[in-house]
Amino acid sequence: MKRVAYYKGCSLEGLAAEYDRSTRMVCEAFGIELVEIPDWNCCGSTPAHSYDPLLSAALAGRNLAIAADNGCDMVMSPCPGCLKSLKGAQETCEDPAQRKAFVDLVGRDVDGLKTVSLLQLLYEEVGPQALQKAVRRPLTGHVLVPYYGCLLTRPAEKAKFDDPENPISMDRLIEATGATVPRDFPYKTECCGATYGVTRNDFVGKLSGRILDMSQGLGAEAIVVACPLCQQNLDMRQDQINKYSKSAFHLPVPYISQVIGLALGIEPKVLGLDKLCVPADILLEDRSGEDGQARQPGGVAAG
Amino acid sequence: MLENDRNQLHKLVEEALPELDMMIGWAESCDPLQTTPVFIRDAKSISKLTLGPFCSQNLAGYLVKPPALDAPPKPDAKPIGICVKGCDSRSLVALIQEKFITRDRVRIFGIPCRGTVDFRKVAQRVPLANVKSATMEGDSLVIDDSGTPLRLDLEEVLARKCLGCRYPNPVIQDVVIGQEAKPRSSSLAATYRDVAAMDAKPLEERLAFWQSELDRCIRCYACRNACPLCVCQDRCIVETREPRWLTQRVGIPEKFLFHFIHAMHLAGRCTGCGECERVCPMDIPVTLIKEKLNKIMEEMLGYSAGLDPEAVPPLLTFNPGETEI
Amino acid sequence: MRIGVFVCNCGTNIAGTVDTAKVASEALAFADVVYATNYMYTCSEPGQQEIQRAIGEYGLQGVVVAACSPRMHEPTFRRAVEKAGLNKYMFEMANIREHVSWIGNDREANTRKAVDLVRMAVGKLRFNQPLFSSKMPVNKRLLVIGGGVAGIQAALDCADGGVDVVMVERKQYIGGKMAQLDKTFPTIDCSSCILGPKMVDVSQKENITLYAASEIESISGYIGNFTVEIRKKTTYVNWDACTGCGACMEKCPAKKAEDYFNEGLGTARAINIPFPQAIPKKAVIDAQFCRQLNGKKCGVCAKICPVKAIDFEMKDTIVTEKVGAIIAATGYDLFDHSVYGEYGAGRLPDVITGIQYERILSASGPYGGHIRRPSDGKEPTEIVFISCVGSRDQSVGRPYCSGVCCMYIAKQAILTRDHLPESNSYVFYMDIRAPGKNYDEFVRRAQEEYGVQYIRGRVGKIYQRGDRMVVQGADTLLGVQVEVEADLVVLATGVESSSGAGELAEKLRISYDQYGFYMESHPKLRPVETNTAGVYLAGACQGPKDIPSSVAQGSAAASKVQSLFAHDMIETNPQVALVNERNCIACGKCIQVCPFGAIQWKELRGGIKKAEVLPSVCQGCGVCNATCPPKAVQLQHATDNQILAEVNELCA
Amino acid sequence: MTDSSPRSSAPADETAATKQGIKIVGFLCNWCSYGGADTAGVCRFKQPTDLRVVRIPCTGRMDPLFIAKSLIYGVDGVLVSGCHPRDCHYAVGNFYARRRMEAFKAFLPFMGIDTQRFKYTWVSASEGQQWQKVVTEFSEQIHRLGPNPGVRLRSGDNSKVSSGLR
Repeated sequence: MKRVAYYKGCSLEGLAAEYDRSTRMVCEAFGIELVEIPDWNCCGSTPAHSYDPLLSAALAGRNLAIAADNGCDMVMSPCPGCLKSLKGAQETCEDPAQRKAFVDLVGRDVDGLKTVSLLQLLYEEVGPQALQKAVRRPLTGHVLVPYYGCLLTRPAEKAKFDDPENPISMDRLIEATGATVPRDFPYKTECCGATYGVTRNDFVGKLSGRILDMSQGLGAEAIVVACPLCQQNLDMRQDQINKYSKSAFHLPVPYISQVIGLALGIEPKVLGLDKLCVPADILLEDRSGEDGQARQPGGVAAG
Repeated sequence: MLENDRNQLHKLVEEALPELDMMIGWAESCDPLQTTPVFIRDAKSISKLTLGPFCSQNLAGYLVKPPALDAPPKPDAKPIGICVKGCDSRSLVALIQEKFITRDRVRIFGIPCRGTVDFRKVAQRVPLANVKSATMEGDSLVIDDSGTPLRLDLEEVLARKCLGCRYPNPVIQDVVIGQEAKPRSSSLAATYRDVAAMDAKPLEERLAFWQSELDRCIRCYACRNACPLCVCQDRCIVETREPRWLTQRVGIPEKFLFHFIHAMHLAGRCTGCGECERVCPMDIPVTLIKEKLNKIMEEMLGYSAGLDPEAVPPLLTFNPGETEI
Repeated sequence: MRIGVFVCNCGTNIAGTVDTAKVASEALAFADVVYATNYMYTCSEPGQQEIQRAIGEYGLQGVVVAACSPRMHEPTFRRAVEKAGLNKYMFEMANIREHVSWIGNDREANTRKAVDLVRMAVGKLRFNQPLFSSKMPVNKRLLVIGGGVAGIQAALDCADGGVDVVMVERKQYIGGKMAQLDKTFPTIDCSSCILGPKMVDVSQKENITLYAASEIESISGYIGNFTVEIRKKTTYVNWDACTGCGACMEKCPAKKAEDYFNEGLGTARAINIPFPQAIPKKAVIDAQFCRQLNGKKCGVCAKICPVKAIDFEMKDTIVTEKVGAIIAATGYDLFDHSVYGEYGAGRLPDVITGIQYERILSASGPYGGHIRRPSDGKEPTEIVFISCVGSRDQSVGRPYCSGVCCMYIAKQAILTRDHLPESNSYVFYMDIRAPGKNYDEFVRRAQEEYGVQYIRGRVGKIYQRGDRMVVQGADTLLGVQVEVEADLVVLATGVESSSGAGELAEKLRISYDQYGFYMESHPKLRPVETNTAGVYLAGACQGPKDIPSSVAQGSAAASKVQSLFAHDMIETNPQVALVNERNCIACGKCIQVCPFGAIQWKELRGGIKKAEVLPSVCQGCGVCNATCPPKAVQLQHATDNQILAEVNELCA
Repeated sequence: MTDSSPRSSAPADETAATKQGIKIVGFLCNWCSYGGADTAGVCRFKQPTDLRVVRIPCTGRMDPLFIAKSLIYGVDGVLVSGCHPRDCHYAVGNFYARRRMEAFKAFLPFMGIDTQRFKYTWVSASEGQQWQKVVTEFSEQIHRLGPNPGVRLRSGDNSKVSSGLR
């Protein structure tokens, strides 16, 4: 019964509630006890560390300290942004120059804690074989494209997970659910436009548009993500992208936890599948008969 | 018990003497608390040989002092008989290691040792002038000082080097006389107890200690001459003008440097036989200096001197692999 | 003793932060110093004459020059004082430039330090003794390690000069990397037209002994008398019998052997002669792929070989050669680009290296000179070159510029346009490095006459799209992101030290930098010599360089060797150990510790033994001097008295 | 940060060495560390001025007694530097030195001489930056320790200190 401290983060309370709910369900299914960090606070994301890095480190550090006080040696955060802050706090604590200031603010050191993303937790603690055995409703016949985004495996020396340029962990998990993954999806770790969705919406149009186009070109029915911000750009802003690039993409963007949840036979509503902007009903079709054909990477460049 | 050891020695030497060039041993001397080295060539003086806690000299030194060194033994020369206690035998091994003598040059009479008496410790309990005779009875020393006989426990008057002795039994011998002796210490810590005590002191206190001790040194070089491994004798750099390492100026720096030179030249070679401290007329604990280097050699390189005739003293060789020191 | 002190201003290099006049005046106050002055440029001709004049006029018995590092001008000043009739070892230098003036601006402290250093030098000088070098015969044979163009040039120059040369080459053929090239810049003349005749000369000259497919096992000895053990690796073919007819190659059933010469583009037979002009033109069996040697029954080559040269039982043999000098010309290797995930980490078949593209362009290459893509053999129309792959990149530990990539990219782009007139070539570059004669004009021609599109920016990602590749990069001049759909991508992989360079350096006892390039004695004063006397460097083993420089260094090293061999005897270094027999106690410790076995016993009357140093074998390391308890053995010019004198000056 | 101020009021019988500021003697091997110091100079890497270099052919030439004599007679710091192990111009000189220096460094404090006044290290001819770092750090360490008191007795302080070993 693996006990893991669970740092939800603000986006999983708001826009990405379905990511939170599906994460809990999947972890429970695999017997991973998620101990939500009591009285957790903001992870010291961009607004904090652009103002004062030590403040950001201390904010994230406080969460780690509470997790450590609760006897957990591993902290999982589904949101890559929060994970970056948590790892930043550990680094500040280990840096001899700032260690004293950090420990004074947080009250203790946070050495020895292992901080992981949901993807890393599922891949390393559960693993494709265990997932394949636990599948109830295999997603055979569905073609899904794994989109990692820029933070899950980078920077390599800090993330220490999978290959920064060509990760395969999500590919294996999706294949374990029975779905088909195209042989080579080059935009696995290309930028989706991130926070530019607010200020320079055209960037998201071009960058996320390119990802949607390549996915459609590969015959994918959906793009699987593991980051609330990528999901927001690809899913919520899909119609803005269609307006910008005069295209007609209609690709659902479920979270990896939702896809795995479906395969485990968990009810779509419980997984919050209905909360996705682009409806993901296509995933519910039972195509156990035919085998999904992913077309070769080709197709015309968008816009 | 001491008596039949002595007779056994006499009998063995009697048998061996014809084949030997000479027999080096200890004989009683004018001072009941000390013996004197004796060089026996004819049978009638064999009876002079004695054993016991007063035989404190390390006879190995006589094999390499200059006269012997300058004229290497003729090929057909007869071997030299020599009595060696545990620590003396390690000096023999060291001499063999450094090829000052060859193994077949010596006929070794190994004497398991129960510790040697330090006459200074006796002097603290009874004025030396009054001591008429001293004999061993069991584990105690009976002193006749023309008053009531004084019975002293041997442990109280042992030489400092014997308190932490790990090798009372000879490590190399042709024949052994008497029963095995039990080592007084089997651990590194016990043997180097005094060194550890000194290491525990703060730096200033150690400096003050050595300043006052070495201030009393008169540079008589008795310690150097008594040391079996110090073979340079009159060519020693503390006395020669070429090269000019040390002047004859009387000052603490010069005395410090002399003892540094003696210690560093023995680093990795000294077997802790304690001769230098025994002969020092000013009661300076000079062996302590060499013991510190011996401790360093054991801890750093896992090497203790004078045990393996084939081994090479550590500072005369190297090991590319040891990156950790 | 009458000592003269000469404090050099070295222009402002020293005088800038050291009060040289004050140093000279304080030096005059030292005991034994009878003349002291400061001079603008002491190492200049007038400066040296000033020293010589002072020696005569003041009857100086010793000279101290306070100037730059003795590693730089000690030989210069020693010659100067020697001309004035003073033994050149009655001379000391105080380094008040590299160790004083250049490392601090505190004039008062610098001056005080300079005075101390002069006082130390004078202190040491008082104990200096005149030393005289003895003569030693030179074995006028040269060992060249490495058969690349630099090694070949050095070997041929020396052989023409009448020197016996032994060449050792690790591969089965000589010619090194240049043999793999099709054309060379900037004249685009064909590589084998330049190299071929030279390779033939090497094989035909009587006084060159070639050991191909051989490596250096061990090297001992010293300048003039090296003993070299060479390991002749087994080729399973008796080269004396083999005529190079190639019959075995046709019939050999193992067709999938690795083709090292063509950089893995094609496949080769297990028994192989890498290319038609190979010297020596002899077959070699690759034990990894040969069926017979891997336990299966075969032996086809042995059956059909007309001269029965095949011998499956052949073993390595060790040959010993005695030589007087060694030239290391071991060349370079190319950077392994698979560490770059952005360029596909070696997974994309049509992302190839510059040397592979050179083989594709070459008529003797795997595709007979037709440019085709390794993946499907189609002729590419869009070709992208990427420069600085594994060069100028700290993150992969290669911060240096490899110097040749910009030029060979331009060359290959021009050749591409010749082979495929309708093709388009793009070059992603950071800066164009074309410093040689006609080099920049050459690149300019590539841009203007051959329409090669130079894009100033790095490439961020290469990925497969359909059967083509998308090269995503930046164009920093236009300030935009650029995408190029390419059929073929050529990575200009950078130069790095050849594998095994470190082990060979330890055998040669020469030092090398953290990238494995050999350290020259001085970049400007002695560029082709090393700190080990008798060992010289040539070519890319000393650092990345192009063919013209490598050939020039080959000739330079050859001239150094020939000047060494111009005399029958060479002077031994008098800074060797010497035993004062009166103090020697024959303890043998010096003999035990001497790393070079340069000390032996000397029998005196009455069988008394003393140690004795062989001046020709002693290298002057001083370990014996540090070990000798009575200090009977003294390393001349670095005796205890001299070192103690310097220390005493600091304590006084 | 050069400390050229005269030393604190040293007892009367201190010799002239004390009035000249901190003095560190550096025994540098000619092939590597002396070359490294030259490289540091050529690259103008600033360094404190307390170091005085004595050029020796190899660290193998280093008799620990040179260090003993220096520290006993009042030099404030001793720095020994040679080629990295395996890079020695004489192949094994620095291997011999490594054992002798390490043994001597452990022996010094026993005699009451602060072992922080002696440092040995390996710097190659191309490591100018590393040499600057070594010299700067060691000079600061010696400045923190202050002038070397040496082993002379303070005048008039001949009180007997019992060896406590009898």
